[in-house]
Amino acid sequence: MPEHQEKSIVLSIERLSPSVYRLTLHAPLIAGEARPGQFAMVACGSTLDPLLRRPISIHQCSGDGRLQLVVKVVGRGTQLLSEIRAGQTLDLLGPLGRGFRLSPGPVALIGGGIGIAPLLFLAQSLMQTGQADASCRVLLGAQSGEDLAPLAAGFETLGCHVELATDDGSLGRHGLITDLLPAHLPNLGKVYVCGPHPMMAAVAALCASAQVDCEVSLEAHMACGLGACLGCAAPGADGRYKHVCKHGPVFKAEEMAWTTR
Amino acid sequence: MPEHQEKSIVLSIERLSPSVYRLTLHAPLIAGEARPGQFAMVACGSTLDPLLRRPISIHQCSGDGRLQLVVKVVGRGTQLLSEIRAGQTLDLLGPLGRGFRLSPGPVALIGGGIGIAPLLFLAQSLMQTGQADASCRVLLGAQSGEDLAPLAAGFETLGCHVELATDDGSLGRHGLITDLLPAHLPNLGKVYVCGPHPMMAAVAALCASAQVDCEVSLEAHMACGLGACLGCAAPGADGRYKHVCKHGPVFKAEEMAWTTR
Amino acid sequence: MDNAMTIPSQPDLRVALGPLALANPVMTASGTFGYAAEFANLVRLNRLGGVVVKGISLEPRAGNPPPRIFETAAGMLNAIGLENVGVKRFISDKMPHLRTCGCRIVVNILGDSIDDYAALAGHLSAVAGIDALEVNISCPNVKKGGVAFGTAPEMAAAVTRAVKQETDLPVIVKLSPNVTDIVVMARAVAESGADALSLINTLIGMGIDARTRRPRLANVIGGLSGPAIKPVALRMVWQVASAVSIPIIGIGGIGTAEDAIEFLLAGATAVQVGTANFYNPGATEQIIDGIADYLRQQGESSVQAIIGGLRLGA
Amino acid sequence: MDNAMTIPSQPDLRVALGPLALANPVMTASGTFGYAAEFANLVRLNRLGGVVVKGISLEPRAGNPPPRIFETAAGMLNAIGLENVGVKRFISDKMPHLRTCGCRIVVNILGDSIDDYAALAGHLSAVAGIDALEVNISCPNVKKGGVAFGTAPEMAAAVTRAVKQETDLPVIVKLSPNVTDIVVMARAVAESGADALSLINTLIGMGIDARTRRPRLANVIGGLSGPAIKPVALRMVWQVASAVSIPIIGIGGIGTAEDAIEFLLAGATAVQVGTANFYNPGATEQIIDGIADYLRQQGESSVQAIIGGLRLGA
Ligand SMILES: Cc1cc2nc3c(=O)[nH]c(=O)nc-3n(C[C@H](O)[C@H](O)[C@H](O)COP(=O)(O)OP(=O)(O)OC[C@H]3O[C@@H](n4cnc5c(N)ncnc54)[C@H](O)[C@@H]3O)c2cc1C
Ligand SMILES: Cc1cc2nc3c(=O)[nH]c(=O)nc-3n(C[C@H](O)[C@H](O)[C@H](O)COP(=O)(O)OP(=O)(O)OC[C@H]3O[C@@H](n4cnc5c(N)ncnc54)[C@H](O)[C@@H]3O)c2cc1C
Ligand SMILES: Cc1cc2nc3c(=O)[nH]c(=O)nc-3n(C[C@H](O)[C@H](O)[C@H](O)COP(=O)(O)O)c2cc1C
Ligand SMILES: Cc1cc2nc3c(=O)[nH]c(=O)nc-3n(C[C@H](O)[C@H](O)[C@H](O)COP(=O)(O)O)c2cc1C
Ligand code: FES
Ligand code: FES
Repeated sequence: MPEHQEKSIVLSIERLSPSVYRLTLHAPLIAGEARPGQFAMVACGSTLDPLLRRPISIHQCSGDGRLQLVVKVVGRGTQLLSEIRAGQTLDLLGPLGRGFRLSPGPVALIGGGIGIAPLLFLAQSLMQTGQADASCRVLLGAQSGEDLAPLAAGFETLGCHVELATDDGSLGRHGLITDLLPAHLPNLGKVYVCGPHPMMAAVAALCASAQVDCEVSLEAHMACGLGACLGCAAPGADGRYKHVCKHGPVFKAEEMAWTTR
Repeated sequence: MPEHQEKSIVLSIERLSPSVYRLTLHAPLIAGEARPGQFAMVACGSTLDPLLRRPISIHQCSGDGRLQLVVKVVGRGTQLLSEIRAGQTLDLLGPLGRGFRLSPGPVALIGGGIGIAPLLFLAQSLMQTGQADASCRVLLGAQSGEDLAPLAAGFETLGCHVELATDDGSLGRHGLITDLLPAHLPNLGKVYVCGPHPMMAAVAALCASAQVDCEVSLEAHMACGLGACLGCAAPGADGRYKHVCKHGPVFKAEEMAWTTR
Repeated sequence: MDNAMTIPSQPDLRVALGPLALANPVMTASGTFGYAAEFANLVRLNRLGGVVVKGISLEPRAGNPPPRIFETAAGMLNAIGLENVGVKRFISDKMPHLRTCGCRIVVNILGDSIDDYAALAGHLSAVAGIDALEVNISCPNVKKGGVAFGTAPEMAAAVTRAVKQETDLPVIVKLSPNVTDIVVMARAVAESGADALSLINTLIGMGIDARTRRPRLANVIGGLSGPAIKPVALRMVWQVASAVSIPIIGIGGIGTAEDAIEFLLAGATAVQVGTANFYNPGATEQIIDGIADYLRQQGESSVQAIIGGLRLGA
Repeated sequence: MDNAMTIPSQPDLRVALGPLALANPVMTASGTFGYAAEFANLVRLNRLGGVVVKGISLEPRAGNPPPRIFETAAGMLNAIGLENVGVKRFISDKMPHLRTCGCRIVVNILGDSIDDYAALAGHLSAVAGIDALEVNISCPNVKKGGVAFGTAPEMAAAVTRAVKQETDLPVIVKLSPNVTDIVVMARAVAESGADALSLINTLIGMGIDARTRRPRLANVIGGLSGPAIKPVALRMVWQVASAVSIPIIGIGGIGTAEDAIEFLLAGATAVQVGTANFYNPGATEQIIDGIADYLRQQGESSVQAIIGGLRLGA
């Protein structure tokens, strides 16, 4: 899977919630090869400030070269991305990293906040290849319903069974989505998770004690996204550092050290 | 005349030629006080690159708070200005510097290239206050007709007598606009000039030998526009440095040293 | 209904640079705020912790030929050449307005020799309205072949002692960052009696116009300032704060309250805002307000609580 | 119709770093291009003047805990901590692909002691496909209390001599900019037999997260690179080029052909592109093409014509 530096064209940008935007791009080279869980390094501006690209997961791809990203505004780079307009170009580097390893059987997809974004692509692939069926559980959480609803859309039409939770109780269950996991664990062959670090640590621990396979999608500050700068180190279970951009961002939960962070 | 840091609203942006744009802004504080020949320091982007504001002359002001700038794209800062859209804000610092000293009598306004921009404001003031009449000569030059025509518009309707010249002969006389000056000099009380440095030097020399008052509007690299950084030095006839942003940008030609640059 | 109860009280922003008490830690950096009058329409000068004026020498200086400034990535180069009106005209022409500013006035001094610095200190000590001297030692020592005072600890120490001897005003020594070990310089100056340290002055840089093959500055080399240098400045402030006990004024690329707070956390007692005055004349007031907001958010009643408050370790 | 007549001929881009001939002056900087394989899909490696690989030590190094990088204004801080696979695995795992790149391969070496550097040079001299060594002296000398080799002229000279003694490969010494006088360092290294100089390595900087009051890097301090440092790098290259006669590789914030040309004009014979590989992986090829375009526009038939071509005076 070669990486490409591709000047994509912005087809549309939609505001999904006060801080979340969906960008639809024409990026045939990257869309043609991306796998669920992979990401792109996105150049957020045309000047030297901000300097570095930002890692953004691939949200969806289509056969006709369209690629979607979902971006939450948290700082300057993502702010600039939210201000882009249809017709402009966006310089992408991708597809990057090692995505989810799809395997057949009963699964759960667990997403928190903007970490839900890459899971739609994963659910599509699992359902369309028949590796998952209607037993597929999708557990999604966020701060509030306003944040959660737009990110949670799309999973049900794929035929997954969706459960929601919000911190403020405004949509779905009031509380943490991870609280819903133990009830399902005995029936699961594998769990895929992407979200805040504490949430992934909790899911990894639950899966470890239930001896269920678990894959986590980690975050790290990245400069290159290519395995060259060695900036994106995360401590592995073996005491060595893994590079999130190259060895991950998706790791088997047991590969990583969960206590040292 | 106090300076203001004013977040103006972009009312419109028009492309006048392939590299020249006219911005119409709502900037009541600055528009209310600007005099011909003064300028504003314009923040060209929202990030730290480019860092410094760019000096741009006031092209026109209206009583209702509208202010116009005419910008020629020559580098990154002016490129960013050309990409601004109606509804956005533009951070201005102005009005700055010492403008033209208007005085009654027969005058010529001589402009070259983008240096024509501040002369419209000057012509308006001269004509509207009755300090100049139909004898007012406006000699304007540029590379080509495409560049010159949009900048030359507006002077004739004020009642001035306009003569044009282009380097390529595509509009008006083929050659330098300064070639037209000697014929008029005997009848002139004062000459105002803004354009490329060699053009201003030539006009200053002609006026000096004809003993006609001449005011020139100089350019310099500027950081503050306020007389604080001392970055915008230009050598004066007395061997001392003048600060273009504060003592100028408009100087009496005889104040400046014309040979040392 | 008592609305006042829900408004958090204004945090205490006062700090002291040794003998020099400031209403808040935000000052302007020498050479970037003129003699304050230039900004009087844009900044409420009486809100500032202090103003440091453009460097003053014994005799007026014409400065370097243009071009004197050049923009770089998130920074700028300047080679003003220490243009200034000289100490006499400074006192007669500039001090009257400065006395009306309503904030601390610090006079930045520079010279070609130790005697110059001493003479300047003597002159200025007698002038009403001056609250402190800031000694710019980034200048070349003409008697020592043009090596900058600020790059040799013995020379920096000698300047400090000479100035201290001539004045009772608080003496702040402003360090050059163009050295192998900033701590050695800071210690030399502190041990020679300086009341406080300012750091950093500009890094030495250069620009070239590829098209014309000429230097971007007539002086060829110049001082690099602005956000680009902030990481270097912050590192030096932290290193020096860990090594000396006199108060430090942090300088270098400060444009926002967050920037200023980083320097305070690193151990600076106050900060100076330089290049930011050019691209955002409102910067100083915004920084003062932003520090107060930050302290409220963090539940701190005084800025003292965060000075040197960098948290190390796990 | 002979179209070829209207197409200007390709300027000669070849340069020589002493004994090391390059097809063009554009190399990649150590630590920013991995072992070249990471960029193989994005850059035609055989177009490059050379690749300098990530710094190699005798034993593998794990590097620093995260966070290791932090973005700054037009720059970045890194504290990778010299993570590398060690010389043995470098030779067995990385050299096979590197031999296929079709460009010059330079191995950057680093150590804790002079013996480390010497041993590395010995090991690598026997390996086919290595065209030169680049000695990173910005590392702490463990035996001298952690003072960096690159900040003391005698230590830098000793490392240079030790490496030269162990190898017949061209030896490039890479200077640290964190010194008072870069010319003193350059002279010491040149007189000790270095074939060429690389400058600059990163400036030392720091970042703090105001919200958490913690350092932005787990290592607290790190190396500042990127466009922010270009003016400092350019100044040092110019100063050194005016003082020593061995060839210089200019490094620091180079991201465009214009940047590269500025370094050549200042006196560099070649350049290395570092941080720009991250934000624009196409940078190196664009720079090579851009230099050729520039030479054509300026009517020069060879890049040699512009090296050191800065025009001073009126
Ligand atoms: C593999 C991967 C996939 C991601 N996918 C998405 C996605 O699909 N949608 C989305 O909105 N976000 C995603 N992120 C997070 C996104 O990269 C950061 O939110 C973004 O880089 C912040 O940039 P900024 O300039 O807006 O914020 P900054 O102003 O740079 O910083 C704001 C905050 O974000 C943190 N941050 C900065 N850079 C990074 C970084 N490189 N990685 C993680 N945190 C960072 C900072 O520490 C700070 O707390 C992903 C991150 C990774 C590593
Ligand atoms: C008092 C004054 C009034 C001006 N009025 C106008 C106007 O009405 N319309 C207009 O289009 N331009 C005007 N200019 C020129 C304008 O300021 C420059 O074209 C602009 O700053 C270039 O910025 P840039 O980022 O596009 O170019 P850069 O990429 O910074 O540089 C491109 C070229 O412009 C030159 N340049 C850069 N900064 C300046 C500067 N501050 N002053 C002069 N030249 C500079 C550079 O040396 C270079 O040759 C005026 C300049 C001054 C001093
Ligand atoms: C145009 C200009 C002029 C300066 N003049 C002086 C000076 O006269 N004396 C001095 O000690 N520092 C001088 N400095 C240095 C600043 O006071 C400050 O130390 C430096 O710019 C770093 O801060 P900054 O990044 O916030 O600008 C000058 C800086 C600039 C940009
Ligand atoms: C992430 C990173 C890792 C680096 N690792 C090394 C290294 O191993 N050895 C070395 O000599 N320089 C190393 N450097 C320094 C670069 O080679 C280069 O000298 C410096 O980054 C300045 O160039 P730039 O501004 O183009 O990046 C590293 C730089 C970065 C950003
Ligand atoms: S981001 Fe550079 S190695 Fe991972
Ligand atoms: S631009 Fe600062 S003094 Fe003129």
